[in-house]
Amino acid sequence: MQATEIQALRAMIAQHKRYDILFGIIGLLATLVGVITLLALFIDLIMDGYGRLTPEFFTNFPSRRAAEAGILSAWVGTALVMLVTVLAAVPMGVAAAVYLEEYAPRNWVTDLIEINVTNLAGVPSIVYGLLALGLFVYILDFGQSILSAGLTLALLILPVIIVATRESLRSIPIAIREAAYALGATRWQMVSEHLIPYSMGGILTGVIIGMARAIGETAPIITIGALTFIAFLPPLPGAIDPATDQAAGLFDWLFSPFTVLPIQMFNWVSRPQAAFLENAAATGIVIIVATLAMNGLAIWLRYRIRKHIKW
Amino acid sequence: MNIPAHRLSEKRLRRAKENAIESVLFLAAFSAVATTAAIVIILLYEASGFFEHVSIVEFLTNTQWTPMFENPQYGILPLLSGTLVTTGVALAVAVPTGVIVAIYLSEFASHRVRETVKPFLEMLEGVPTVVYGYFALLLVTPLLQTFMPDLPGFNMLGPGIVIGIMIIPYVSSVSEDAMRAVPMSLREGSYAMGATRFQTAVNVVFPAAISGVLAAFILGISRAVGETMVVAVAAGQQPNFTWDPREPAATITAYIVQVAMGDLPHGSIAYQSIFAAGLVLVLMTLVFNILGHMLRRKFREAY
Amino acid sequence: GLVKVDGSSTVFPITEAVAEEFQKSVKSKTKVTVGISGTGGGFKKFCRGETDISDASRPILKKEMEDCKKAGIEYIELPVAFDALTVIINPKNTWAGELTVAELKKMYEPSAQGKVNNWNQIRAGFPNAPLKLAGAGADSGTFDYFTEAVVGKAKSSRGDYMATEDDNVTIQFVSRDPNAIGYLGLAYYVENKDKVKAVGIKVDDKSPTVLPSLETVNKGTYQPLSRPIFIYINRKSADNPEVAAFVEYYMKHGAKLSKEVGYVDLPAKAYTMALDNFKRRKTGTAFGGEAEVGVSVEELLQREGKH
Amino acid sequence: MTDNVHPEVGALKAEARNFNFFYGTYHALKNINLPVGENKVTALIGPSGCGKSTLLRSFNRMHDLYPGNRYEGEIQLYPDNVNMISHGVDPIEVRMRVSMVFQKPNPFPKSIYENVAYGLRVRGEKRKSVLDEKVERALRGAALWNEAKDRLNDLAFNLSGGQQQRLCIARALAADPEIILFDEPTSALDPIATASIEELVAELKNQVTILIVTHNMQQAARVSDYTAFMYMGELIEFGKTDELFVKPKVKQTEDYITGRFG
Amino acid sequence: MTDNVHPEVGALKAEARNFNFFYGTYHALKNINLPVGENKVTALIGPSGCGKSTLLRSFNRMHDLYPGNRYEGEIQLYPDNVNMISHGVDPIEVRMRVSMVFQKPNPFPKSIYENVAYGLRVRGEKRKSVLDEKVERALRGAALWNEAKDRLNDLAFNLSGGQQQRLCIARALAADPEIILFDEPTSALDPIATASIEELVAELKNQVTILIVTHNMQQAARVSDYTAFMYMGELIEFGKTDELFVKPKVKQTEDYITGRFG
Ligand SMILES: Nc1ncnc2c1ncn2[C@@H]1O[C@H](COP(=O)(O)OP(=O)(O)OP(=O)(O)O)[C@@H](O)[C@H]1O
Ligand SMILES: Nc1ncnc2c1ncn2[C@@H]1O[C@H](COP(=O)(O)OP(=O)(O)OP(=O)(O)O)[C@@H](O)[C@H]1O
Ligand SMILES: [Mg+2]
Ligand SMILES: [Mg+2]
Ligand SMILES: O=P([O-])([O-])[O-]
Repeated sequence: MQATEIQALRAMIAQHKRYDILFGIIGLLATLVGVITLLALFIDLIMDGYGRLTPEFFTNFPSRRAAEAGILSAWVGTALVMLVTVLAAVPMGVAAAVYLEEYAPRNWVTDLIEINVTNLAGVPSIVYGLLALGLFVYILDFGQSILSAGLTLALLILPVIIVATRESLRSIPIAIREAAYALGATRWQMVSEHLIPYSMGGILTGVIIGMARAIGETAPIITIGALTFIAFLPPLPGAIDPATDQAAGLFDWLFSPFTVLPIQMFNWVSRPQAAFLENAAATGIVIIVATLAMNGLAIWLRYRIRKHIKW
Repeated sequence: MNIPAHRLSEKRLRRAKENAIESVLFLAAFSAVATTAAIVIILLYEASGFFEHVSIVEFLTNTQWTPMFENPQYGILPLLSGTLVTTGVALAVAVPTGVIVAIYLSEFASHRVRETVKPFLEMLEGVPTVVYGYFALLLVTPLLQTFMPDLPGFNMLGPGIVIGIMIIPYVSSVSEDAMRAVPMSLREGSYAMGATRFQTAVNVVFPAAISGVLAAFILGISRAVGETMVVAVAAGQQPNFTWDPREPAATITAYIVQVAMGDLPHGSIAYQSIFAAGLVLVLMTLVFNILGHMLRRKFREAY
Repeated sequence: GLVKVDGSSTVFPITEAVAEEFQKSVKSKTKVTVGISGTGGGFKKFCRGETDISDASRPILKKEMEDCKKAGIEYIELPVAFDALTVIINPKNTWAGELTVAELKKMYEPSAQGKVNNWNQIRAGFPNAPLKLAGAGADSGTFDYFTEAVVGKAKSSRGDYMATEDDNVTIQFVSRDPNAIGYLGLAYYVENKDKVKAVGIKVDDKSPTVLPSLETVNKGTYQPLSRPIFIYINRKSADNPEVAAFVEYYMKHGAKLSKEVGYVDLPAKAYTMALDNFKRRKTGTAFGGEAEVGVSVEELLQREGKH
Repeated sequence: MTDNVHPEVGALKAEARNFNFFYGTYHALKNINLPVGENKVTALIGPSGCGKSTLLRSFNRMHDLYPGNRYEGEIQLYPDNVNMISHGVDPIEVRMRVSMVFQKPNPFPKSIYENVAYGLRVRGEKRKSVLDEKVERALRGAALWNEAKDRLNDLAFNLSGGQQQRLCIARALAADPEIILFDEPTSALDPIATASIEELVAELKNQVTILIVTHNMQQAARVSDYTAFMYMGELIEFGKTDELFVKPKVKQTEDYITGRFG
Repeated sequence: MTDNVHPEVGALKAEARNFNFFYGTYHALKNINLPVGENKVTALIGPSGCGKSTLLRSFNRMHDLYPGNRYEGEIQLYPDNVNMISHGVDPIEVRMRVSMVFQKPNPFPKSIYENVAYGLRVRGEKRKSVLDEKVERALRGAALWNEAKDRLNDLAFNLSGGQQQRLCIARALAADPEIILFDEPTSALDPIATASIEELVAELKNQVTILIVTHNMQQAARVSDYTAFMYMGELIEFGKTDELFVKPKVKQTEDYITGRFG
């Protein structure tokens, strides 16, 4: 090749490479839009709400005096709702995933289930709220209770758990299954003694991601009608009700009125006094920290699993 | 030699147990179908009560939606226009950004950058939507008002942008999936011709992943259409038949929470109207979801 | 035991304050839940027997009386405070410092829908600027009262304004738009005086302009937008000692607490009278099932006394 | 208790008779007749894709795990003389009697001890003493005891490839199987580990019947008593290993053994 | 412009000298010395994993696409006499001069025309007439013109495997490269398509230097002028194809050629 040709070639390449650099910058910026938004949002909340994040904020009930108000009933409510959600969604989700991965024959019923699982993952959460309103609150008559809310969110995160469990089941090599079968294990033995224990990490990741999503859900819980002033905790099983002197039943708390963190936040932002906005922001921080911590945990878990289990 | 009797009974017991377990697992899996069915049945049932009072024609053509007022009007169009406009704004933000992010992460960023940035992007999806709502209302809209002084405090633009930002990670991860699915051999083919990264990304990878990008686009629509709290908080909850994103408006979802926030008298038309609105919402998202998943499967199969 | 209260967002701050103090005073032996579903929504629940007490920012309506009757629910009506419905505008709005009731009607009446969209349609001399309306949602007592007082018929209103049960949204709406106007309870205005401006109300062209305040309400000059607000107690629930204790606490401390949260307290006599009514389990309403407008403090007292 | 003596092989442990196998519509094994001598090592050789693994896996009904597969004909199991592929026979029962060792070591992600004990646990064995004893015996049998005895609670993944494969053999042994199937058990291992496994196979045949698939002709020659040469789903030639390798009767066998194809 | 004449090969187009390559820490190519004669076909043969592809891909800096890879030593490109793997040389520039055809045909999801024109477009060529002309010439050069001329706007995927591979060759040709690298270009093709590609290679060498990796010894013998035998990352023997195949100098080469291993 002639030197002049080479010169021309190099000039052209240099010119083309400018687009590489340009796009590298644009791409990085576009990626940072998300990160910057996240930061802006968080800083905004912290500036508004940091001052309210005292220990009392977590141990006080809501109050008409912004400075005395706390989120005790809200975080306890959130925790209990999550408990119901997890207890309902995990067995269901894992069982459904096991069925689809290990049992389901190739037929139209299976296809139908598959389509429904993918589709439910995309149904807006408000629609689950409508389902819950019609089904749990009115038809099954659970009322506007922890149980209704927990079950609603359980349905909402079911697809998340199913997908995560399936993925982790799929990552277990066929060889492990065949090894178990070859020793005379039944299908259920194979599933319960091998697949489920080995996919625990993945299932856990799915559960955490699901919970992180459920914890911030507001719309479906508003729909079933939990927007109230609650300054008490659901009855502990066995706790003596001072008014009636009767011990609370094991499941009484399920039917108790409740409030949750996002709704408490929503409630406070609707107050006229600016001081409540601080409470709202502080509640926002608590919710975000909780969800981000859970998401972070899930990401870390996933990373660890990827690193440690090499089949 | 015959099979001893105790072995036979053992086998029968084992079979029975295995079958019972399979049935239980099946029921769990079938719950997905049951849930869908329950959604459809409840929506149809309550909505049918609604449609006894309101003709479908009125529902689809009337341009006013005032079910709670003295002379109620039941035209879904204002809610639809609100939904479509916010969705449109959201997509206008999320699709270009998401696709650029996807190209950047899949073709440009180093492994390190990718692994550092992605968790942050995923966190964007994890932030509760109420928080985004107030973010739109108290930060984004005032910001917009500094250079659009005429912008009302409630409008579709602010929440639309925020929803757009919120779904960037979703759009980018589906698009990135599609780009990752493009086999290395195609890229190598392009690089071997002396193409730069940008040329390879734009001329080879992007066209090869186009069905995935389309899937991201459509699944993004379904997300944006279903988003509730952001619009409920920041768009003004005012059923307003307009295509101007600067106007306040209500979306289908916002209407549902708004009505649900005041207690609902079971059985009233207002109660039924949220199910009718919900039905429209489900139909819309259903179509987009199915379309999106079909496209997504297509790019998975293509390579 | 559990005391369930639901209903008006206007009354909510008072009931919430009472609930908070009451629960402290009984060391949480009694639990009180306070919901916000608007006056109308609250009555719907109340008349299905789902709640013990209903907050109301207007008297019970005929339709609701019938519902309750059908379900066999009797109720005791107790006034708890006075409120002034406040019309608010943006501080930058220089022209609409005072408005007549007729002008408000022009803005909000049903026939204005889609037609009245500019300030200059309200009064000659008002600027050519888009008219941006906000107001209470249709399930609220505030809406009922405002339409009754301004348009002349409860629930009769145009539909194309920003309707919300959330009064803070109204504040936001008006504080950010120079052309906006809205209305809400006095308490919400008092807390946001720095963001919005109250409009002086004239009953007609000739009458004086009155701004909403504790005094004008007390004196009965802020008309027609002053209104008493109530709680309704289910007669059966009243036999529950915990509900009774709560209501008695309400009447004893209502004056102090309603003032604290920004409402106009009733004269002390009113609370004793109400307490007495409650103790005698006097059921029914002192109003005819109408969203009656312009009831003054004295008149209310008189009626409660007779009733 | 009829014909479990074969003219060439002697006492039979199992025998395939007119055996056919189908992956869906694909006819993978055609009319296989294979005697399996008791406490002998029978090797299956043949070019890739000829059906060795398919045949081997038929002996413990592994194909039942996947839908669409179909057996035809008989595989007799002696001394009971049942057709182990007939519908009436529970595959789980077959697998309890016929163990299998796979190409790539596939230990469970459990401790060494639990890996070996698994076959016993599946059989409902819970007594610690019995488990301890059988685990030890199996590990000794698989020549792994000395290396493993101090780390029984270690994760099996921490063993080397060859050790893992011996662990899998111990796992198969612990359940006291009557037949052990080996599918190219050394193809993933280095020469030293391979030698130790071959040695093991030679020892094991005193107590158990062995069927082994291998690609490596030297290996077949070294470890097996009988060899079957397969080609395109058919069993072409069967005979004493010494004889078949020295003077094969069929041209294809000869070509394959001398490396002319495959 | 010094030593671009090689005692054995004559005029050189390129030459690897003491060339080493590392995948991370894995030393994949060890001290390779390979002359590439101008307008000659040089074949790289050797058992799987010996490093043929690795060496071939070094000639157009393909390894730069993945992190952690490292070159050492020199690959000289003549007549300029630059070390094309040195840091100062832009891989893109190298690739513009050295084209590559891959094992599996990898046409872009574009029309036939656009596939061939791609290399020109990458170079910024926009003139329709130039493009048309060069596309036709390349397609003719790749013996695809007759089959493709009426369907230039069809999607390339609609071609058969052999046609696709020829399309990839046309794509490489269109950019007027000085060297074309072929990595087992026929291994995914049927015998007829293979023959047409081999013919093409033979014709192409009149205009361009060719480096070809193949598993098929017959193919190497048929198409190449020179052959390099590689084994475990080393270049064991290099020579005229006729000579190397007839009387290899090194024992390993002989063993490989006669099929004793590999
Ligand atoms: N699950 C399956 N479905 C359909 N065909 C299959 C399946 N498994 C194997 N086959 C086909 O059956 C034939 C025999 O396969 P098999 O695995 O038994 O061969 P093999 O002799 O063990 O080969 P190798 O030495 O490569 O392991 C092959 O043609 C293979 O492609
Ligand atoms: N990306 C990589 N990272 C690490 N090692 C690699 C990588 N690619 C190839 N190798 C290793 O480098 C060695 C040479 O590989 P190469 O692909 O060059 O072999 P080859 O001679 O082309 O073989 P084949 O004929 O199978 O294509 C092999 O041992 C291979 O495992
Ligand atoms: Mg095999
Ligand atoms: Mg190669
Ligand atoms: O919430 P309201 O007081 O307006 O009924």
